[in-house]
Amino acid sequence: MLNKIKSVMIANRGEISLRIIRACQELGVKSVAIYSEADKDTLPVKLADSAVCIGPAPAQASYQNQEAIISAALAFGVDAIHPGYGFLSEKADFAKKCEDNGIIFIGPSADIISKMGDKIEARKIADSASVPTIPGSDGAVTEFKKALEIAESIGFPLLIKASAGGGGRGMRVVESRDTLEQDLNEIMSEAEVAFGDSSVYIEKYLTDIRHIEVQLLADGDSCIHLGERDCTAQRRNQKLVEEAPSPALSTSQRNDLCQSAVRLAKKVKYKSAGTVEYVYDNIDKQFYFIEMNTRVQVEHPVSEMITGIDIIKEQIKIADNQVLNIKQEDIVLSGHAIECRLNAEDPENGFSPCPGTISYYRPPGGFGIRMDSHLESGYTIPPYYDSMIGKLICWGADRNEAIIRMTRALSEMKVEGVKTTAKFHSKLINSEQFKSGNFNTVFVASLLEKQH
Amino acid sequence: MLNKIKSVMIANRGEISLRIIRACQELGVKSVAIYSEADKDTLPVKLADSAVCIGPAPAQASYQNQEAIISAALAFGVDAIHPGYGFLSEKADFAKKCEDNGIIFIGPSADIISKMGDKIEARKIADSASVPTIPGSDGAVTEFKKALEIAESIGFPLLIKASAGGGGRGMRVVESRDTLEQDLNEIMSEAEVAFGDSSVYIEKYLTDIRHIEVQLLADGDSCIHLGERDCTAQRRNQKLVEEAPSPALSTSQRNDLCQSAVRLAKKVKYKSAGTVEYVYDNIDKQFYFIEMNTRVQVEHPVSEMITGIDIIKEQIKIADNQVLNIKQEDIVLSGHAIECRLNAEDPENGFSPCPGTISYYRPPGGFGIRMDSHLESGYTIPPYYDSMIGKLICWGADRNEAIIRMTRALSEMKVEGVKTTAKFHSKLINSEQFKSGNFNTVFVASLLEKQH
Amino acid sequence: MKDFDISLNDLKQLTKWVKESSDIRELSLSYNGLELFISRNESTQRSVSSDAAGTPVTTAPAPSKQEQPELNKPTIAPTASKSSPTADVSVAENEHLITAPMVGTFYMSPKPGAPAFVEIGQQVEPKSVVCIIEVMKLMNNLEAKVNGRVKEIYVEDQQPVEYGQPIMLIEKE
Amino acid sequence: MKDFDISLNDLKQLTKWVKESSDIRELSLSYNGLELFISRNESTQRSVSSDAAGTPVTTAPAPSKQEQPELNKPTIAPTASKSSPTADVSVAENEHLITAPMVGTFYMSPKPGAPAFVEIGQQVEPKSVVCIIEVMKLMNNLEAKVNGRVKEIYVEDQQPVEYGQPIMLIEKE
Repeated sequence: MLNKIKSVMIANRGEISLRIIRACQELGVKSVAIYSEADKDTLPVKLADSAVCIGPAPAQASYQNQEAIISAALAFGVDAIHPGYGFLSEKADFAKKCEDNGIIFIGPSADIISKMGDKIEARKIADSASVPTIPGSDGAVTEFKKALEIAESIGFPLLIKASAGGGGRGMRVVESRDTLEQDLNEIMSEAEVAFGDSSVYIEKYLTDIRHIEVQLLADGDSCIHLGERDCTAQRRNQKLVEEAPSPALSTSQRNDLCQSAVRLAKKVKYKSAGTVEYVYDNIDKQFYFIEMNTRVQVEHPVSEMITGIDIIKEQIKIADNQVLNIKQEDIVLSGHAIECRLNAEDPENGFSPCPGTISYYRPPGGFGIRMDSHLESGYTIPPYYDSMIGKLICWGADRNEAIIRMTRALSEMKVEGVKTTAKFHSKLINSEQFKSGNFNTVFVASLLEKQH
Repeated sequence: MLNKIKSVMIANRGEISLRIIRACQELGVKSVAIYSEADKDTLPVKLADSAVCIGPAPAQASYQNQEAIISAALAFGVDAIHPGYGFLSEKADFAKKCEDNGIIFIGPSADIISKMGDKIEARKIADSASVPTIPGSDGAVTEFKKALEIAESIGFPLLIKASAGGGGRGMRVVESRDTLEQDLNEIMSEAEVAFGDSSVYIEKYLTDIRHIEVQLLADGDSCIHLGERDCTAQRRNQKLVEEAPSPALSTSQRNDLCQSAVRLAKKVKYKSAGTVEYVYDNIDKQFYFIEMNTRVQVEHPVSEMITGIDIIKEQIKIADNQVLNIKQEDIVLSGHAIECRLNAEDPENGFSPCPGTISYYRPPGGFGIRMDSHLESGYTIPPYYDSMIGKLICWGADRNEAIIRMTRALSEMKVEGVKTTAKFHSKLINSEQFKSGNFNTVFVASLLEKQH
Repeated sequence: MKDFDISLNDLKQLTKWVKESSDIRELSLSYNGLELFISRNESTQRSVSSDAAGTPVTTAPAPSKQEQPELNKPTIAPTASKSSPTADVSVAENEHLITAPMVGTFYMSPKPGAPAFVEIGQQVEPKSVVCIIEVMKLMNNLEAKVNGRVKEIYVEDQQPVEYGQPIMLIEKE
Repeated sequence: MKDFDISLNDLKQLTKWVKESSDIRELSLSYNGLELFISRNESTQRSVSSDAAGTPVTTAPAPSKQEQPELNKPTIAPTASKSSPTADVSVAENEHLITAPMVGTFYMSPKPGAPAFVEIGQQVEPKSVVCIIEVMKLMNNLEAKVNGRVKEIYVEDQQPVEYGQPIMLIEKE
């Protein structure tokens, strides 16, 4: 089925390594897992067509060791490297090394990775593609009069940041017009004194937001979207629960959002799977671009479940230089999907990680259930990497069925020997606020507070 | 979510018991598993809200023991009984006993079960609903002249059966018109001598057929279909692989077929989930009704996977007297699904059953995979019941992807300690003939012959 | 201290016994300088020991049909694994355990309000009726089967019983 | 204290039994100065002994990039679980095992056609270069680190090696 890629080295571990191995096997491509000494007895190593030990346990010496991975790819003669997520997936220099060594990097070019990895550059591209960005000054403003003008045009509350500031210094939220002139005056003066530079950035200050992102597939020429995912349920900026479609968007908002993401990708002739991230302001019902992720994401299965599109297989086919053979009109969003990221963490104890041995593991099953996990009975979670033990994805004909099915699956699943976040997830998705669909990024924190 | 049914006793075992328990849990209904002494340590018993031992291992004394089950339902105070498939699922007298004891039988009424269980009666109903039946005489023909007339109108080859015959006696295939008069004459004379009754049935003799069935949901008033399933891959009349949609039907044929099934169900005011079975003649491209199954079938997940409808939940809601809230126009057939019935059998040794202990079990996973199974590591397959250890259902965007995904999943799955049909299934679905979609009910037998 | 002779064969027998006893997870033995420790996989022994299992269904009285009571709020969370009905009863040599020969409802007396067939401490003969199990409105008398004295009654009046569930213990005389 | 005679053969039998009994997870035995401890992985217990494991990746020569060879037809069936790189090498007290300090390609000689750095039986000193591991076109010399004699060379010239893979065994002198 593939032309150039006959073998893929998976430069990752855990569930995403397994996910990619499965995609390779379905594409008829040889899968070569890499593993650190800490991971030698894991499911990806067992299920891959072959496996190569690339270094000792610490990630810097193994999964983040670019030299070791490129060397392994060359020595073992693979055609392509899939970086998964995390580790080297958004390192432009690694993509460059692959390119330089004649290895296909399954992702966009090094050039696009670095362009999109630069927030200021990315915002400029977004602006040029008419993708809404958070209203604010185009860069630093030096003149008081100009700053006042911009601030008045943006509306309130707004955020003033000293250009030379950072880490919270030289930053002020302005709640209303009443204090604008004085605030602006003060912060510019202070900045002049403190940093010798009075210039400021001015930005709309968003207080009630959701996190919504759009999944894209692009072959460098055409680009389609697979709808959006809503990742608003976060704890300390860590996504906990993702779902699709977003319960916040109307059909026309969805269409606008997704079209804007496609415009952005087309602007840079994007070529791979990718995600455009937005904040959605619950108050003014507007979405604003924040960044583009140039890799496959943890939560990609949520989009797979509602579209039937295998994102990893499509991503590999694009890397094989194939033309996208799915048209936008072929994509039908069907039902609702929710993903819970299950971690070996103790929710009763500040979510502290609980590495250890899983004495017994029983995945949940049945209609609409997908458990992407590298767990097995007897598996020992090593202390070197993150604490995610798997992703439970549930599909339902509607959001309500998806929540109920997830609840059923969470209680059916059995992970013995370590503490997990399963019960916490069950509480979260069954909270009145989550069920209502009406919440923002602070919701999980307040849920946790209520419990104490 | 349910009105009358607050608790359901599941009068079955194994994977279907688990399937129904999951549906009950998602409906917020208390599930009560029954079990024989041989099944006490099984997954359904562990996962149900409660469980009742109803008798010793042999099925006659437990799962087929109507008195014990009704008594258990009364003593433990459940509102409804779900019979699953097999065992008591199509016993009209059991449904009657439930009705008489004020227990809701999750299935159609005893009256409909017995009506549809009578093949001659069912054929009459089919005829009256303009559902095609295999061309033949309407019952027994006594006069030679009349018989000749009917035979000539049906076409060749045809099958003549002495009314009083049976078990192969008094049966003859007539290949062409040349021998018709003589054959008919002979068989009628023979029947007169042998049974004292010369009357015969005459029927078109189908030599190249597929088995196709239509899944229905009906609430006694309205009725919808969930498309067809193709169960042509059989061995000795045992279904091995089922898929949906059928690779043999055109859209207009599919529509005709499904509409005919709906007509039949409406004719009898059918109320439950049900399946209308047909043979499809590869030669004349016509379908003919053979029987109606008034229960949920082993292969129902295949339809669930392409429609997103949870058939068991809908069936329970219908039993709760709820009006079907899905309209025919809401049903979209999406992608392709295949189910392999996995048995603990030795394909190298005439498919002889291999009961025993499963020392290690790893279900397959990933996108599009559903494993409905009651297996666990350490589970012992008792010798008392059938040898099915689970059903592996794979969904793909098209038939090709479903086959590839099934192949991948079959090899990923691990069942150690007993022999299984997994590898055989892999061979079957990857045979040129299966892949072509162009085969008939004899296909598996010839595939097996080729191997020897 | 008395010596006892441990041979490899003895060890083998011990380990064989561990292997066959499905509910042993760990065994450690220390004797005269000999130390043996065996630990088994959890996955294959999980649902074995009776005391570790959840409340047996047998002791959870289910509401009778007639009352149409509010059932336990249907929980999404499944119950713990069930122990076998006979799990928590041990029967000595001189005792006879009466178990339910069929699933149904247990009655201690011939009709509501009437005195119980037997009480604890009561003398019984083989033909003594000790209780009734109702199976689909059919009343089935259970007999003591032995000469003896009623030692324990495990089920309360009008409660449902599973097949094989311990009902009464008779001390043989 | 009574002695009992444990022979190596007895131990072998015991370990064989453990190997065959799929549910034994750990066994430890201590007797008269003899200590035996066996612990098995729960998940991997199916493929425990190194000889039972699949062909280690280490011995499966992968084609080099340049030749663009026909790779093994990509099979849908995954390979058996891999053994750890060091699984099949045992190192005695007086021996020194040289393992690959990084994943790369193994070269026995400084350039194609040149004589090998060392051969079996050859005397080496701590600073003797015994082979090269190529990592991204960078040639890394491996030294013997000890005084001794080359006893075994496990890898063939120009083959890829994993991190930690045994390369050479030096008998110390």
